[in-house]
Amino acid sequence: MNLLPNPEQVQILDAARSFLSAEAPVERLRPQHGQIGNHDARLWPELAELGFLGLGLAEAHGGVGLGLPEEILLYRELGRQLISPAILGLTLAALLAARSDDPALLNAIVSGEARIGLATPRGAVTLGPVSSGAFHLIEAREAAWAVAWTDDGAALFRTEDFGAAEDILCMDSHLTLERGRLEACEPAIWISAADGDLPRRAQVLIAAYATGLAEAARDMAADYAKIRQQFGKPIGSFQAVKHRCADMAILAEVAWCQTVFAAVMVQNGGPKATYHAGAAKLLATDAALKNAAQNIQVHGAFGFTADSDAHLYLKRAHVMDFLGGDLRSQKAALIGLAAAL
Amino acid sequence: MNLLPNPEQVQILDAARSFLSAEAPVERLRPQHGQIGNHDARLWPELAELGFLGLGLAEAHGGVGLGLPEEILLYRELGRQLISPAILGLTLAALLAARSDDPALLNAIVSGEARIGLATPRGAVTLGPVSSGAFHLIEAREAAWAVAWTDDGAALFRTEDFGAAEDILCMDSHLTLERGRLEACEPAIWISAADGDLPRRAQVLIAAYATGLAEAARDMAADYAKIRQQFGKPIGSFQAVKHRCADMAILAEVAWCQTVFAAVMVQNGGPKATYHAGAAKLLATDAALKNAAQNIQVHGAFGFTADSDAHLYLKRAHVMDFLGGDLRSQKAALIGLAAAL
Amino acid sequence: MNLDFTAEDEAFRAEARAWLNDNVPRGPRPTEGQAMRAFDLAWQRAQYDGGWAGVSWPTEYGGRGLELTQQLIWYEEYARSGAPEAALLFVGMNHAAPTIMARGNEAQKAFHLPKILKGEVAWSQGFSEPNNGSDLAGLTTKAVIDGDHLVVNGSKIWTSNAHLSDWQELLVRTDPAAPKHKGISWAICDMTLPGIELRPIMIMTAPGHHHFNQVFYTDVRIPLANVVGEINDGWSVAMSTLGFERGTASMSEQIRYGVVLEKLVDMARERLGEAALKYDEIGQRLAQLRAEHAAVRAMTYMIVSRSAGGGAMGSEASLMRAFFSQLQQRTRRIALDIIGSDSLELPDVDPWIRPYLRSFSTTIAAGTSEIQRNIIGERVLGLPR
Amino acid sequence: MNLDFTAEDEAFRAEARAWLNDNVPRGPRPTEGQAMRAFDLAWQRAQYDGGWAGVSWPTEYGGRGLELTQQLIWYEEYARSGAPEAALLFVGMNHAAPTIMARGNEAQKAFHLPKILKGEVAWSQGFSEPNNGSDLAGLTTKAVIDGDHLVVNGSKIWTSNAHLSDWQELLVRTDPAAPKHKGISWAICDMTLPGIELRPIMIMTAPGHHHFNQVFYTDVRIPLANVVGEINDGWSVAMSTLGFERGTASMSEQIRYGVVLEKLVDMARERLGEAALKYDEIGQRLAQLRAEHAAVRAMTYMIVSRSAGGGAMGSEASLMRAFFSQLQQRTRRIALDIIGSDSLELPDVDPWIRPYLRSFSTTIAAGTSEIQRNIIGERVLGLPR
Repeated sequence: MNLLPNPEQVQILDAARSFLSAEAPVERLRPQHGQIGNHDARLWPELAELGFLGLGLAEAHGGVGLGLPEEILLYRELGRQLISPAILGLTLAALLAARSDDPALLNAIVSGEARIGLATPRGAVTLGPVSSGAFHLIEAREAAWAVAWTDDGAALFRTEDFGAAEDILCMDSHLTLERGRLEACEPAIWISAADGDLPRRAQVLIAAYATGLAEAARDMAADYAKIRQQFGKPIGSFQAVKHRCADMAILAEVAWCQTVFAAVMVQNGGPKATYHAGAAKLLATDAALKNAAQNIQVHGAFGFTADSDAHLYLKRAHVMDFLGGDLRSQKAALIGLAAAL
Repeated sequence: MNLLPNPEQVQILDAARSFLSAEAPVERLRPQHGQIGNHDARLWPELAELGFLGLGLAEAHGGVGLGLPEEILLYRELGRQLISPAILGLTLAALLAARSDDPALLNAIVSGEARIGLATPRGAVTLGPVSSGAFHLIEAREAAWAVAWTDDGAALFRTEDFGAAEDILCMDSHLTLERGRLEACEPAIWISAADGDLPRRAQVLIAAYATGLAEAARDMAADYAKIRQQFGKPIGSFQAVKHRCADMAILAEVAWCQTVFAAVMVQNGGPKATYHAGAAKLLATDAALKNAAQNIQVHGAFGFTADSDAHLYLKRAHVMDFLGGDLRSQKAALIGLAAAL
Repeated sequence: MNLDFTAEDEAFRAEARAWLNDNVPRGPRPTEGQAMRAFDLAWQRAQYDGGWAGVSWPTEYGGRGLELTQQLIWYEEYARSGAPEAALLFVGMNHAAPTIMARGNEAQKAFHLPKILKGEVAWSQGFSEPNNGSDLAGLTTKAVIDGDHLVVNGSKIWTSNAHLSDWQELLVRTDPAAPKHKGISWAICDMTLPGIELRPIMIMTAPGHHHFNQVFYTDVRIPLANVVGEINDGWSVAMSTLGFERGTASMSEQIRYGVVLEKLVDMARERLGEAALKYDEIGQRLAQLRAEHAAVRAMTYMIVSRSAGGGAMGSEASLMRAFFSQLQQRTRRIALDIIGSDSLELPDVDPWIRPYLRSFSTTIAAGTSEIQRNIIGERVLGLPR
Repeated sequence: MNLDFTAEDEAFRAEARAWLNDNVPRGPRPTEGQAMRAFDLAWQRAQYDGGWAGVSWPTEYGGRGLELTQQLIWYEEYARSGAPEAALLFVGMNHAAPTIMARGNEAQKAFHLPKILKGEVAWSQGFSEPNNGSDLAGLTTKAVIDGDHLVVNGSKIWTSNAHLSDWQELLVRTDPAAPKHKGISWAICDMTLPGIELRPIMIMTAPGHHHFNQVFYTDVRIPLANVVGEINDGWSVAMSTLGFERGTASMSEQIRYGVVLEKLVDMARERLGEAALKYDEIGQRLAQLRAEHAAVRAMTYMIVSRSAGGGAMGSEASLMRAFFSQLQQRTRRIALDIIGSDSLELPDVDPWIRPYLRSFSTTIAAGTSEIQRNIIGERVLGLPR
């Protein structure tokens, strides 16, 4: 038993961190007067080259042959750098393509050519071999495909399946958002939860990404508290600020430990994996939302401006909360499960 | 419009405060090694003489002819001094006796001779002209009568109606507690909610008492924070403690303002009285519970001992919460009402 | 203790209600820019023409000179009528004008007060500086006396709507050698003076939402005649302003929030069903919020009761401010849980998401919740500094 | 990253489970007094006889000398078996003995360690003083050297179970002139010595519940041979103890709480119905607690992973302690909401109300949550003091 990354995993982590901090600094999202949309898709080919788009895919499918533990190391860094959540579409679509033996699509994904958006339910939907319902399409405007999932399973659709999608400004304005609708539509690929653990994997990946958000907000607050002076000393020396930062550190640690635990459980399979994946998603999005809000407060008026990155973490945390079901529905699901002692 | 006490009301407040602080200091509850039960019934004749047992009764019924606004001033002080909640039995029984024209009982109450306990439902009960169900009897061991109430109305029973009551140690060990049961029992007096506003009055009186608890806990914490030194200065100069005390002050102010508002609304009658009485009960017991817990924390290890009075406020706050329905049921009731803007 | 309004008060309420009913602008208020400025000024002018401008202003300055109770009634009716906030005029009506009334000279009063009251001008506030937010008295923007002018150099920040304002209340350091509270002066700054430059600061609510500014002053020459109070006595002048700010002007906001909450209750009933709401975590939170908003009104009434007869707002008012600023955030937050995943959308007509994002400022502006709790601990409870 | 236990570990787990299954005392543990002492000593003796005493102790001192992973397995199985806490022996096993191992001399080790391990003696801790709780280094109980003895005068407080203990780890000030961390010594105090008097301190859980004591020392003569480490070097000796306390010994408590929570979930399902629980505020809170208790286990595993190979517990462990102390309170609190009005009762067999009341100590004992958050802010995040 060891929850720390092994040397190979540390290498992956280091590579992800150094690539992303060089190629995708958070400042890229801070143009002069606010911005709609982002250019993160330009990163996909480079991430592909580094193997990050096929981390969890078997080598036979063009992947690296690793699994969820390695993927969460990457996703934590993706969260820290606020990379477009469209990457989750790539990861999930690759798994779908691999399981349904679609080498052309697989190749397009693993090479970084494909664009895959996310389709997240607006209210109750039916997802299965025949699918219907209202969806939000996230980061799908320039994508040919979109991935959707519920507890029942995961599906890949053509974005045109969603009809005349309607553009809407997203609270997180660096993401494209559309409303779309499926009417008795057959997905290009459908894998039920019984046949594959994609929904659970999605939850753990979101948890890792959200942990990255929570950690970045914590670090941003602590760094500011060390340098910002009021009343002749750094604000971090005041207990009100110090304890606020300490609470952020606790939440981030809680989120990461549970995410690691869940990643290993899901990778190993077994009956408790659903429980731990749900707990991870719940704790990590909770940490991301709370830490983002606290970070704004620590920054004072500056935290309320678009000049600061503080709001970016808050908005992305809300997106992560709604992806795969918000805190309320996560809790409802978790209390319905058997104990996992 | 004026929510401050008028000169006559200030007189009542001053009289209550000076009598209670002289005759019923909180230290009376701090014997060497913990104590079961209390001797507050010895105060009833003196309180009667000062008119406090008939404050809200018409003069024709031997009372002072005032109302709920005056009674909450008294009850806040009763809460501060942790007077036995049996006093609520006296106040409610007097109203029941007055409305049913029972001069003998009325006289026994207003003179301070009678002992009246409280009967509070354990789960769902039927209260009405024929009443059934399981109850807790509080401070009823030496009483001939006990008052029970629900949203449907209020009733006076003989304590023997509850069968062979079973003694149980109360979490708040200064109160007697028994389990009892009514089996298709006719109360001595029954007044439905439609015929009288006793349940609402009870809620507001509990709110006032609970506000007194919240204020006493706040004052105890602030006083301690001024004198207790650690690291060479009073702990109240540390923000962690200072802000804790500030939050206690906010909660107590919230509770008192709403309680005063509710008392006037109930006294005036009208459709919004139920809403405001419920809000007062909810906020005041919430404040009492939170402030009591915070006060223990401010006192550190000392706060965890029976040598400190801190735990007394916590335990009494729980009793007040369960009297007339706990926070959970108060909230369920409040959200079901029409808006009161 | 009573909630009885006098016959006179009730008549006043009826009059206010009737006037508001007939005159409140029905279209949506533009949320920024010149359109917002024009809207707010026009609505102020309409109130002035109707005899309703400056309910708290003394009659000698053209105000209505209402007692606190009637001010309360006005703000209740104002909020219930759905009248717009007119936030652009807040500084002029509730900071600058009261300060000029209290400490200004006759020329300053005669020139500025009527313009403010009639909705001819907008004011902004030049107090906070990049390195001094919570610690206002540490400000460093420098002004030296040169003949009959102050020459100002430095920078202010978080000046709401400076880009839409004609005048500014400006705090400057006129004696750097004095103790920090003793070397400050309070000046009226014409925003068209040469040497003033603005840097717009966008806020987090939505892309391109311009609200704050940083203001740079380079050799800006303000006539000494525009100093309010004595040179170097500006701290005490500013404190009289802050006291007023925390007065009655926020009442309508407190009352308005009760209406906001009831919309949320209605939405929750529709989404979850009235019966299911009882023990649902959303229903339980809404019930708590209902009780808390009821208490905010009770606290407002209590503050008015305490202040009636001319007494100043006590430090107890700080309890309500601290409570309300957090309550606003809780109220705005629950909207997202009720709406669910459509919260990701920022629609053009947006009663919920932008206001939610905006609510992050309530525990920062006008004193962070940390500073407010210091004040409560020290001034209300007497805890040591 | 893996959760794979080796075959050896799994064999160890099976062995531990089997032994616990056969040997855990089945009757209820007395909650105080000599009966509790006898119970705890007997259970310790049984573990010793079975070869399970001192799982973390090195084999040279008669312990089992387990690697951290196997300690974790032992504590998991211990908690799942329902084995009693044996809190009376906590100080001896987890504070005093490790300190003596680290800093004691051979005579001290030979005399005390076997007695502790075999369940022959109970120890208490004489650290806190009436005026020094959070500020431990400010202690003032004085000891002067007189020949080959320390002569101790002063008072200690919050000494859990001093009335049931044979020995005490005692911190005294031996050089009042030195800086406060430099004049302290760590001594082994025989609780039967003349001049020691106890004042029982009752705790809030129930009437007459004796747990704490104040201990008065009047000219108590402790042989210099009982000083552990050097005279005036007691602060560093004490710090090594505290480090150990925060080690593995609390694992079983963390695991036990998961079991407690599941009892609450069962109670809630029974009272409210499984379907109704989903969006009920109680169900939502329980789900949050489930996730948090899962995380506590994950955090424990992470701490073990970080420390494996002999590394010290990092300051990250302080995150788990601060989190868990508050989580205990939240877990205990929800019991009352589930039980409803019967929470007013303190029955003789009481799995819920006394433990709830007792949980108020979790954010006070072993460093208040304020002190813990100072430590996190300063040592984990590097914020200034």
